[in-house]
Amino acid sequence: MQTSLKKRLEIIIEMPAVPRLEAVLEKAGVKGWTVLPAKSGRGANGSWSREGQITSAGRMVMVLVIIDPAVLDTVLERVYALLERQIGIVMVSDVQVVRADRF
Amino acid sequence: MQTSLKKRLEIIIEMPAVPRLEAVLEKAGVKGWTVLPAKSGRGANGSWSREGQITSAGRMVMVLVIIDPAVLDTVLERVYALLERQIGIVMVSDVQVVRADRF
Amino acid sequence: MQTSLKKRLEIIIEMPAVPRLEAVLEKAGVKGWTVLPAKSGRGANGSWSREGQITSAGRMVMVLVIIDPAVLDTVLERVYALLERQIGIVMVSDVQVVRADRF
Amino acid sequence: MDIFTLAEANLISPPILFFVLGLIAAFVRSDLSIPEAIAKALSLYLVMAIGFKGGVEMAAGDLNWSVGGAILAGIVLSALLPILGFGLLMLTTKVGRIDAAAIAAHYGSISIVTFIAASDAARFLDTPGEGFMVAVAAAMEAPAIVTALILAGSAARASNGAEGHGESRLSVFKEIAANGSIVLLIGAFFIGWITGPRGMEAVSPFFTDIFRGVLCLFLLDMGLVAGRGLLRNWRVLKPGVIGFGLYMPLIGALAGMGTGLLVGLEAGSLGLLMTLAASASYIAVPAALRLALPEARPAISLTLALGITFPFNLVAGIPLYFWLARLVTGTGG
Amino acid sequence: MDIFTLAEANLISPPILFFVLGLIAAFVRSDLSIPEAIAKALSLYLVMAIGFKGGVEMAAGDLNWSVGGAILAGIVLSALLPILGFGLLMLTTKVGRIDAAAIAAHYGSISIVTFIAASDAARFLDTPGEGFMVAVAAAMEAPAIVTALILAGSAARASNGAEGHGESRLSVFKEIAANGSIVLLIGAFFIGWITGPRGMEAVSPFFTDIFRGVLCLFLLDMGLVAGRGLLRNWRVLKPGVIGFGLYMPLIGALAGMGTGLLVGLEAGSLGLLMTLAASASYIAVPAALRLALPEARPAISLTLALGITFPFNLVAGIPLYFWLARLVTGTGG
Amino acid sequence: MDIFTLAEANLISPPILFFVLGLIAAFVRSDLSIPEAIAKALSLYLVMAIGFKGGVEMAAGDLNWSVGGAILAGIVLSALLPILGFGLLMLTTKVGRIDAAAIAAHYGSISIVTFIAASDAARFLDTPGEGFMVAVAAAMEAPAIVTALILAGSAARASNGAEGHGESRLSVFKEIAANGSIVLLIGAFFIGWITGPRGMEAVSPFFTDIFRGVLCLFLLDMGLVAGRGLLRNWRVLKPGVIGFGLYMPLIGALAGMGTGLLVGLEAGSLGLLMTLAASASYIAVPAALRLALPEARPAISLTLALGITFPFNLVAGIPLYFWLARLVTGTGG
Ligand SMILES: Nc1ncnc2c1ncn2[C@@H]1O[C@H](COP(=O)(O)O)[C@@H](O)[C@H]1O
Ligand SMILES: Nc1ncnc2c1ncn2[C@@H]1O[C@H](COP(=O)(O)O)[C@@H](O)[C@H]1O
Ligand SMILES: Nc1ncnc2c1ncn2[C@@H]1O[C@H](COP(=O)(O)O)[C@@H](O)[C@H]1O
Ligand code: NA
Ligand code: NA
Ligand code: NA
Repeated sequence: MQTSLKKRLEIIIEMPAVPRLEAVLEKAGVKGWTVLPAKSGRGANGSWSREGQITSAGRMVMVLVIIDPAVLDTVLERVYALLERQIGIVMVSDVQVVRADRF
Repeated sequence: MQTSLKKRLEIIIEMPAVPRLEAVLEKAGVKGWTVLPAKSGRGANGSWSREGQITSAGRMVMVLVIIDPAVLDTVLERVYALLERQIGIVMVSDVQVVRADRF
Repeated sequence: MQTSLKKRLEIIIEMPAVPRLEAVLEKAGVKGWTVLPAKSGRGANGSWSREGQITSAGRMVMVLVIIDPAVLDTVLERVYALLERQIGIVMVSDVQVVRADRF
Repeated sequence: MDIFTLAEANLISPPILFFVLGLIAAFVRSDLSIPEAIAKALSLYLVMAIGFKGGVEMAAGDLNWSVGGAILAGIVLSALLPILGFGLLMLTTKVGRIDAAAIAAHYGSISIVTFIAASDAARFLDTPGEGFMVAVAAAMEAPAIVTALILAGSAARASNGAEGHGESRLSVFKEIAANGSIVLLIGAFFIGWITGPRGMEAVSPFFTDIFRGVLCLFLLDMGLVAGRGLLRNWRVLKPGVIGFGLYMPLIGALAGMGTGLLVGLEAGSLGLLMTLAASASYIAVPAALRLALPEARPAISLTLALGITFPFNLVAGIPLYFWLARLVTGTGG
Repeated sequence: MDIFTLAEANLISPPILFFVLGLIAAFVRSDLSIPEAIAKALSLYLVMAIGFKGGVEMAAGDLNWSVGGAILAGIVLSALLPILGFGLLMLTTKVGRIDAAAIAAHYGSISIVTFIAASDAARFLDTPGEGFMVAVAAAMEAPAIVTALILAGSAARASNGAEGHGESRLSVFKEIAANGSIVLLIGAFFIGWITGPRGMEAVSPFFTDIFRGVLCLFLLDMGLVAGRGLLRNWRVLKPGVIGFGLYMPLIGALAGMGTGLLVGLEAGSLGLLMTLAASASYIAVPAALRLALPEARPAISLTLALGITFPFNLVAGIPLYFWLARLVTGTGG
Repeated sequence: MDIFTLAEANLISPPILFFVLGLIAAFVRSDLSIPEAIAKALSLYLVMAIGFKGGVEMAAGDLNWSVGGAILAGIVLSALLPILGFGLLMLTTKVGRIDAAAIAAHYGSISIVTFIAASDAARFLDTPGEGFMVAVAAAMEAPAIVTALILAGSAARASNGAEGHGESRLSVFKEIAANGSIVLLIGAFFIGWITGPRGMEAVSPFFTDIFRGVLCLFLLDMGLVAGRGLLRNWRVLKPGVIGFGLYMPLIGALAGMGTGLLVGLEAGSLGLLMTLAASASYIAVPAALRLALPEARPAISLTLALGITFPFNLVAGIPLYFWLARLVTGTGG
């Protein structure tokens, strides 16, 4: 099947900052994304778990964004500007998709 | 450690269609998969969130399938046939696994 | 943007064994990880679903670990030693990150 | 009781006000939200309670022909209303054939939440319906879908392509019938019927006493979801379609009234049948249609059913239907 | 009360019927399902309520030696029943040593949900057990695991390999003792004991009044999970193993009866001890065994305990045990 | 009632004991846990119930100037207490300017859960507060944040950089005001006010009868979360900071007492105002500060508010504040 190369951006970010991240993505012209829940984790800022929590502070989710390699740098820079202040990490990898025009 | 190359298929698909996708995978001889929940998202069909929802329509999950490169094309074609009618996207990437015979 | 290559380890493992996996990771000097929930799945050990369950036996989660390629082999070996006895699978892939020193 | 008294009694009841609070919270972009698991559990509880209570009432009353008549009336309404709805949509709006059929399926089928709210309101308004109306509600879920699939006709068949052939209408019918909320409704109804008042005694603190309070929490969620759905998708709703979401319930209610009078329902049950006919599904039908008619855009029908028709029925429709039902049956003052 | 009256009273009670509804819904492939978070919360609530009530009864009654005797009886049963179970499995089935030990651990330990259902049934059947039976239930959770690990013996030790050495039986014992449901059961028991009837007064609408209704919802879930487990995994259950899942509860119940008579329990508490001995764990033990005995295949023991033995106990076992308990203690008519 | 009787009555009440059980379970590393969805739902229920009841009491009582006075008192306390807290932290600890401002914001704002527990204890201790205290609680949530942002001052402004300019204090204020629990509290308050005692009658089994039982379950969760938070993060808390978490509530309570006396509150309401002033937010403020002051380390303020101050207030503070409130208003024996 005919596939084309895209970039897969994964952003693990603290929950209160998700609306801001979405605003950043929207502003950068990103057409779609998916937010995946996370259960628990550990990092430089300590460990966390969502069990029993009633506040969104100190908890992470993972935002998955498939974008065109052409816009990767712009998007990455803006996302990174946000992540310099909020807790979170970014990863980038390669991915093949079928309907290239959709991303 | 001895690892071998497999293909990682990720299918973000609307929930009501998951049983069909599973039937397609089973028919194609796929041995295993994992369904991951999603929280919210946006795409060409608008944005959605699982918060407070009581219907499975209009919500997505992510199905992760590790398969052998040899069967990728067959599986991809069948999955894509389903996704032409249902809301969803497919991604393919490379992955190394340890026990190659299990996939 | 300046990115550097890391390894992305994904471990789908039965829930009761997660504390052990975390102990293994900690012992191996891994600095961070994220545990993602899973909804259902199928494999050599049969199919499972978290719907309505009150025991953690027979259910999976996905542990995502970004590590330096230099330590991959050590970590992989220890994780695999655990997975030889517990139900689960491991995948390894490449990923680019921005702040290399954090992983 | 005149219509204003009824409307006021309905409007200032806690359940309706919590629904309005949910709408407001959504519109002021509050982050108030009910977790999905809780929303699902609340709906399961309400369905279970309403089914059980209906069954207990069946056990207390005596089984007679009017039950069969009412169920038949429901099936006929569900099967025929989509034709009317489809025709109106094709005539007055620009939505395509497939989308029109999908919307029509929603309006022919019923909203179990609206039914629950109406049952509660009926008690509040001192015109409770009979227990067998639960069975009528269950019977009305599926027929509309079959009609809608026939209406969608060749367009759907073509797009289903080769694989579509396997997808018979019967299988869709089965899928709907095995839908969780319907199985639970019918199951709880039979359990109530079997265990009767003695069974109710044992569980009434859970199934009866806290019912209306739980309904408040659930309608808060429905308000949030309806409000957010509107905010997200109001653009897909053209004025003609919104109009349909407001007048179709009235047409459905009148059809329900006629049919209900024919089979001799009394005021409470008649009000419930009118509400059922007026309501539009947003749990079972949307999910089923994603498989049976995937070409239909879910945003249109879901937003219309949940964002327009549900609030309309809840706030204005239900008191109106019950007022009418009392009027035509000559009940009350 | 003869056994048929008891069986019927049990069978047509709403909790049991909702369990059966869950089974049916699973078998007809309905998509009815209770979210995981809700299922967990329901089980926490039930454990908390049963523990608290037991404690309050302790505060009301007077503490005497029979409590210690009953707890000791429970520990002995839990520690020794796995030997019997293991022997029977090795003799009559083809499951391996490790799997046999794992299954035996489930049957030596107890199912807290079965205990809760039995406590409720006991009230329904007018033979309530005493408050301290909660402590007996808690004491019976862990010993069986230790026995099973000894039974699994060299095979397990070998496969544990180098790292396995760190894994002492004590650590497994600790892990079970820190299991959430046991901590909650014991904690709630002590809280009930400390606050006594005055504390109960303040919380009885939540912990007592709605209890049976919540149990209905929970057993609906158990029916769904048991039914789906059977559908998924019935292939792993050979006839001999299924037989074990049906006669082992009876053997356990008889052992429980003997031990309970020895320590002088009255009818209600005796019925509960028999139920405990007859029941097989499917919350704490399965999770603990995944660590202590990972070579055992969880599909076998879980499907057997939840899919065969639990329904058997719930529907047929409990009335039988209570009928026997009344008979041998000379209680009732 | 002397302070020991009050303290004992508070301590051996089921809600407090379940909180302690949660702490113990966390400390013994039990895997007991309440699913997130349930914890959120319990808190929504409690907020809804407390708001609704407050509103119903408003409808029953008569609206007068003291309500305005109490709300004003609350706003002043919330706006000024952070200055005191900030000064004390800068003087006695080594936390930086930003962290000190963040902590001060938590202590100026209020913990709605502490308020709920205090309302329940107040009833238990026979000194219920007035309905309007719900409005006071709502009014005290946000002002502290604005003060804290001013205190964080130039440091925050610099780090916010170019984008930070868009982030006005007003927008933070709005964000807090649209926070789910505040919208629900105020909304439920107005619904209670509108529907009055008649509305309450319809829903009291849910909102009143089971309230304290639900509170038990919720405080069990709070104990688990507080205990685990401490286990995870106690290292970030230096002794000076822990000290602040213990004496700041007392200072807040005294400030609350003075202000409350000024506006003429009676014993119950005074005790509640003192509790509000003494409590530290751990739902709304932590989330808001992650956006308004992201440089602050959440581990410090959250662990302090939930792990130190909340247990202190719950176990020792509340009876102390109510004893003092009764003393200075000359209430009771
Ligand atoms: N190496 C890693 N691999 C996977 N997830 C990580 C890693 N490091 C951090 N995270 C996630 O990102 C969150 C924030 O990271 P940190 O800012 O390092 O505390 C952690 O709590 C984890 O959930
Ligand atoms: N570029 C993307 N990256 C990640 N997820 C996406 C993307 N596009 C779409 N999705 C997900 O797929 C769903 C359906 O996509 P669509 O059909 O474009 O609306 C969306 O709601 C998202 O959850
Ligand atoms: N090929 C696969 N792709 C994705 N997930 C898998 C695959 N095989 C197994 N899994 C997951 O790993 C779990 C355990 O696998 P197994 O030991 O093969 O039963 C399964 O239940 C799935 O959730
Ligand atoms: Na209808
Ligand atoms: Na047993
Ligand atoms: Na405060």
